[in-house]
Amino acid sequence: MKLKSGAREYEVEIVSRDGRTLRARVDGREVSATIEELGDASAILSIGERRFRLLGARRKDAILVAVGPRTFDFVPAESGARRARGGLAASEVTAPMPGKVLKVLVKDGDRVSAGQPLVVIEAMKMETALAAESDAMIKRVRVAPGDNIDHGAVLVELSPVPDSSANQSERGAR
Amino acid sequence: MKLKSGAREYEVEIVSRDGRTLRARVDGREVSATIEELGDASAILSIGERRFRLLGARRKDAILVAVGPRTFDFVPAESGARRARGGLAASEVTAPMPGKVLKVLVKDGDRVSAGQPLVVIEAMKMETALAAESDAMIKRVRVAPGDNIDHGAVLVELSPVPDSSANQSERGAR
Amino acid sequence: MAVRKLKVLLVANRGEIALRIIRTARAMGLRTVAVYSEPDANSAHVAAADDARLIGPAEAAKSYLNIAAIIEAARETGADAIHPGYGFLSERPDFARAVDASGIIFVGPRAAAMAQLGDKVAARKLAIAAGVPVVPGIETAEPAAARAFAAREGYPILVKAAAGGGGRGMRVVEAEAGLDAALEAASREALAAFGDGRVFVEKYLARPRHIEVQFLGDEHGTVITMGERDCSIQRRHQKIVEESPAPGLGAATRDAMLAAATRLAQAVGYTNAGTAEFLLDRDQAGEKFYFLEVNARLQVEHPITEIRFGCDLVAEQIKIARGEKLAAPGVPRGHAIECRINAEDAAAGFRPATGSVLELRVPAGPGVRFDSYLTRGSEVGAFYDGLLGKLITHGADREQARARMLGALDEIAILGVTTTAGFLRDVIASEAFADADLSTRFIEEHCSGWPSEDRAMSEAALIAAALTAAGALGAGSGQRAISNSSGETTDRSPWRALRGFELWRRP
Amino acid sequence: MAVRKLKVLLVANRGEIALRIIRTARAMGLRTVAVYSEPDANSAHVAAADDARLIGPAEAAKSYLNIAAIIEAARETGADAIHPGYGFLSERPDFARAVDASGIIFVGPRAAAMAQLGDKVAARKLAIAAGVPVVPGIETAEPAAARAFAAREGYPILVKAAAGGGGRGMRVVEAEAGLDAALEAASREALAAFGDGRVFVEKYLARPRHIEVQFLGDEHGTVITMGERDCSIQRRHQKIVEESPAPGLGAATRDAMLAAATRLAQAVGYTNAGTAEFLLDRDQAGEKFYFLEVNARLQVEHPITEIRFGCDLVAEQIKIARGEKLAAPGVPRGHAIECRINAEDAAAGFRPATGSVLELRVPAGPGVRFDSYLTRGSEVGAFYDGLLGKLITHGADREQARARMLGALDEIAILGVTTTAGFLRDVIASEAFADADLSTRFIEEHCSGWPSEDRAMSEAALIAAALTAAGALGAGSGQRAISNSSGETTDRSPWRALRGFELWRRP
Repeated sequence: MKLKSGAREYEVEIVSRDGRTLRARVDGREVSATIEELGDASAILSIGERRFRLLGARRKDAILVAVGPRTFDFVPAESGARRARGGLAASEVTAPMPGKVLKVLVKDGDRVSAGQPLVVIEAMKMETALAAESDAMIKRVRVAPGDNIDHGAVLVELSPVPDSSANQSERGAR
Repeated sequence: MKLKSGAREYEVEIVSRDGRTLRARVDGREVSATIEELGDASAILSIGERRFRLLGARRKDAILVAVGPRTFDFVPAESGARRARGGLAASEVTAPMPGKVLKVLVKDGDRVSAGQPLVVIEAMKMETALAAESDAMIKRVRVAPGDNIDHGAVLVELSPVPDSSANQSERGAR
Repeated sequence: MAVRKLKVLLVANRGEIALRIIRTARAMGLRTVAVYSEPDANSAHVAAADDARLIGPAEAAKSYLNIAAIIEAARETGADAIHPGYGFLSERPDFARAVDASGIIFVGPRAAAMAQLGDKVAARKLAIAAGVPVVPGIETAEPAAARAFAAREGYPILVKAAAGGGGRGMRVVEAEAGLDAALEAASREALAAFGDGRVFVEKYLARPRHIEVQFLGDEHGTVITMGERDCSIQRRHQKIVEESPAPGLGAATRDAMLAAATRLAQAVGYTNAGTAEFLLDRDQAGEKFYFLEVNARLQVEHPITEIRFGCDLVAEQIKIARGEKLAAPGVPRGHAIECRINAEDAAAGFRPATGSVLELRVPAGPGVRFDSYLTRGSEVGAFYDGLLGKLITHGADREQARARMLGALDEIAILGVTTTAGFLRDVIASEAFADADLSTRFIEEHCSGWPSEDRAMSEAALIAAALTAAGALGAGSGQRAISNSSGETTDRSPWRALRGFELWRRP
Repeated sequence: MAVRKLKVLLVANRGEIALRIIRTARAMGLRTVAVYSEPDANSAHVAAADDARLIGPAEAAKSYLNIAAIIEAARETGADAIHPGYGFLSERPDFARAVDASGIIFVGPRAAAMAQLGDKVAARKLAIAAGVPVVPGIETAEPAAARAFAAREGYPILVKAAAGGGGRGMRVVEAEAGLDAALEAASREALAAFGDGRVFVEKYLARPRHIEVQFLGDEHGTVITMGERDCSIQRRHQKIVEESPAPGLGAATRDAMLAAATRLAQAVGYTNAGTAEFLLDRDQAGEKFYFLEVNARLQVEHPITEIRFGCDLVAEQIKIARGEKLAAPGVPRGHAIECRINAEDAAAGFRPATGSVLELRVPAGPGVRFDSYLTRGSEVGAFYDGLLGKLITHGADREQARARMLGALDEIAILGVTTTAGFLRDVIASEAFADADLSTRFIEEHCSGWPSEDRAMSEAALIAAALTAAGALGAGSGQRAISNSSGETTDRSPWRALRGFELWRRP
């Protein structure tokens, strides 16, 4: 199965399991491990000398796993953030968490460059600036200061920078 | 619903619930309480000045509840231990837990009186004597010393004492 | 001994601290009252209390900062005292006054002392008067004056809120270009957090340690100190790892800090528990410490002091509030460390995280204490501070406490909301921490670029994801285990779900 | 300092003690190896260790008592030391010898000392020689001799196994009629439990307290004691509540007991951790104590000593096994209490209970430690001792420790296996315990007929049952809460299931 975590994509398949011996293919690499199930629905996975305690849970929008105290969120690659189009890392800027819009730093039609802050939101009393992941044009600003926003809400729509199609396709190819 | 815990029978119905106010009928008594659900699937039930933390779970053979650190096992009355017949508290003596039979103290056809030990079993390294709950005849002994027994296994079958039908019906009436 | 009756305690807070206060009050035989906002109706502190009152909707301003509603709840429930915990109203003199005015005991310092110490500008003056060294700075945020000060002292400079604490409304300004923006943002944050937008400016020390002193004062004029805590490891000026004693602190410096804290407390006739925070600077000349602020409340990290001194600071607060006389502090023992488990993504600049807790494994064992309100099913929203729990370990020495912390962090698993547990594990495991190379720049110096690439761990995570997708790991498999009472491992094995390697589908 | 290498530790035990030992070994930087029987494959101690080996089927005789399999597991995993925990092989000299013979370090006393102390008859002689008072008795169980002794001393008398401990193979004989049966049963139990059927007979003290002394000895001849523990509250001669210090114990008596323990340890050149158990009798003449036995192993209740002295006894054991020299004990602080949560039905004569854990809530908070191997889904079988966990609380004084214990017990909920938690709660809450009216007859004197009728509680239980039947409480409702990530309380509310009050049907 193809999984996406943040911007990165991975591919993983469980090839076989024979007793405690588990074989998997991770991004093309063969990985063999031993696994012990535990009574509390977690498991111990040993890869070489390393020993990891695994726990997993499914949520409608993601697969969550814990490896010891570390946690990882995965979404099926095909259901992740929209594919980059015309050099856009994403065609929208969405709210990473519920909160309130403090400031909108751009307006429709602006041209912005990668890393430029677009919107400042406040959540848990901390200010967070949301920046463009790539050069882009502001297609539409969908929020105003003071708006309360839910997790995942679209704040700004982006479109490709018109006169850069050449290096867009390059980007697309990367 | 009718519930049985050990030898005792109870009847309970949830009459209504309006917000946090809960009304129930317990063994004919009206009980009104307030209830707060908690995020961890438990609840706080207040009856008068008392405040109880409740937790519940269902198992194929019983309903288990915790009231604070105390726990209670209930079985639907109709599915509990067989009704007493002819003055017998039970028509069988069953294993209260998995273990091993150490001694059999009776043989088929013996007459035994209430409280008389019939079988000695060992579980968790402790000896436990299983006694007759009422006067009875030994219909059939189904185990021998050394047998490994599961929870609920029938060890001894009992039958009523022939010449006591009179006070049997009395008992039945009680 | 007690001069006034204190039988019913209302806890005007939420989360781990509300639960922790209720546990102590319960052990003292008090009746406890919780207050809660709508999203907290199912929260653990509500369950733990003897009585509970809804005080408003999610927004703190309408619930946990709603003075009228809280005092009304106290009246309704017959509470004769209110403990504010930390944060929220804990350092608001108007709240302390309103509580007094309602004839209810406020478990904390008097409003006057609180006001004096809570205003950083006034507190600075107080420190100077008490002969406690302060960091060079100016008591205004007027841009021109700030620019002039910065020109004189040189960048970086620090912009701080006059009110409150906890790093909110704080900004480091590296160069003149950022000055105006920083003043504005700090003021806005301060206004939002404390209802007071005043900020001021001071010299930013390059690589200081944050060391603070716990003190207690009673109504009879007694002031005692209970050692120091090193809280240098911070992100965004907020502490995430604390320990006591402060490793390698010179005995003379420690004594001077304890004495300075005592003078500060005496200068305002301080009652109840408080903390004097200092910055420690080290140069050729040796250790120098500067007054930072006094937090006129119970500190988040108070447990490391409790464990070392074998005391219960909340119990002490309640006894003081009853008018009892303080006993001499016990002899401290061993070393204690606290890690704050926050709902944040350490890999994304500690961005706040939210979610509901789907799976939870908590640590235990000798020398391990975990103060948390989390349960399976807990909802972590964006409304409040993201502190989920405090993991505290104790040892005969620092190394044992550190090793136990490492082991305890490895036992933690929280699924459903991203936490700092994994990050903290690497902090505690780092050579820099093992060597106690502590400064407020610890995170940027030693943890930038976290997490480092770890192929085996990524593989483990992906395999875990595949197993979870196949229903072979986690709640699903757990539920199978639980709904089945036969106990035969084969029956309980979720692996059958793997036959055919069904792929995960979105609902 | 260490005279021999100890890097990989195999723990030849299961349950809470295996987990507890692994946690300390891990904190000392050791690699840990667990061993397990088939039904324990999914158990917590297996998860916590760095490596694990299956050593046999459920029956202890073929797994946890299987010396060959355990030593083979140690060889396979490169273990250079074995910790036996308590119970199982911990007091078997043949095991200690076999471990030595394999060139592996045995973390415990030398086989010779163990043999001498493990044989109660020999230990009695030793005590007499060391000038330690003993209870009148005879070193045989020959029926005629036993009858004669009983006739001389009067009933009740006590029949005890010569080997082992923990109350197994022990019988109180109230009258001559029961004597033969008791001798037989005790001998049979002893044979089953310790592979040694010898029993002997002694005077049964009417209302004694059980007080024991923790001691440690190293290879350099040092013997230290770490105070006493009162373990008077027992059922079936097995401890269920322990505390330290022993309330109201005279200073002179305490000193005499500590000295007696030291003499006993020195008399056999004892190394590692051990406990000298005494019975305390009180009459007009004052306090008198009698030697009971020496347990040549770590005691179940060791944590209350650890907490008071701020030490880690398992770490001390490992250091001693390495050949290190003992440091002087720390100064004890405060009061500690332990409650043993057993899988037993206290309302049915503490009959062992079994089952799988469907729901679990564990206590926490200041001064609370819970050593347990339980997780949701744990299977509690009939194969082993029923100790599920040890709840330990600490306080500045006994009353604070007691109040914290009460609060912690109120936080526990274990569904799926009947436990003693509810019973212990009432013990701790009882006036008799609050007044420290302690004796080995505590349970029969104060808890007979438990539980007393409590109508409100019965009503709560029945309402809970009805709600559970309707899927409105517990795992069912919890799962709904968990499978739903929207977090809206209305969505999560299981109450809709109550519409129409569906009745529970058997599957």
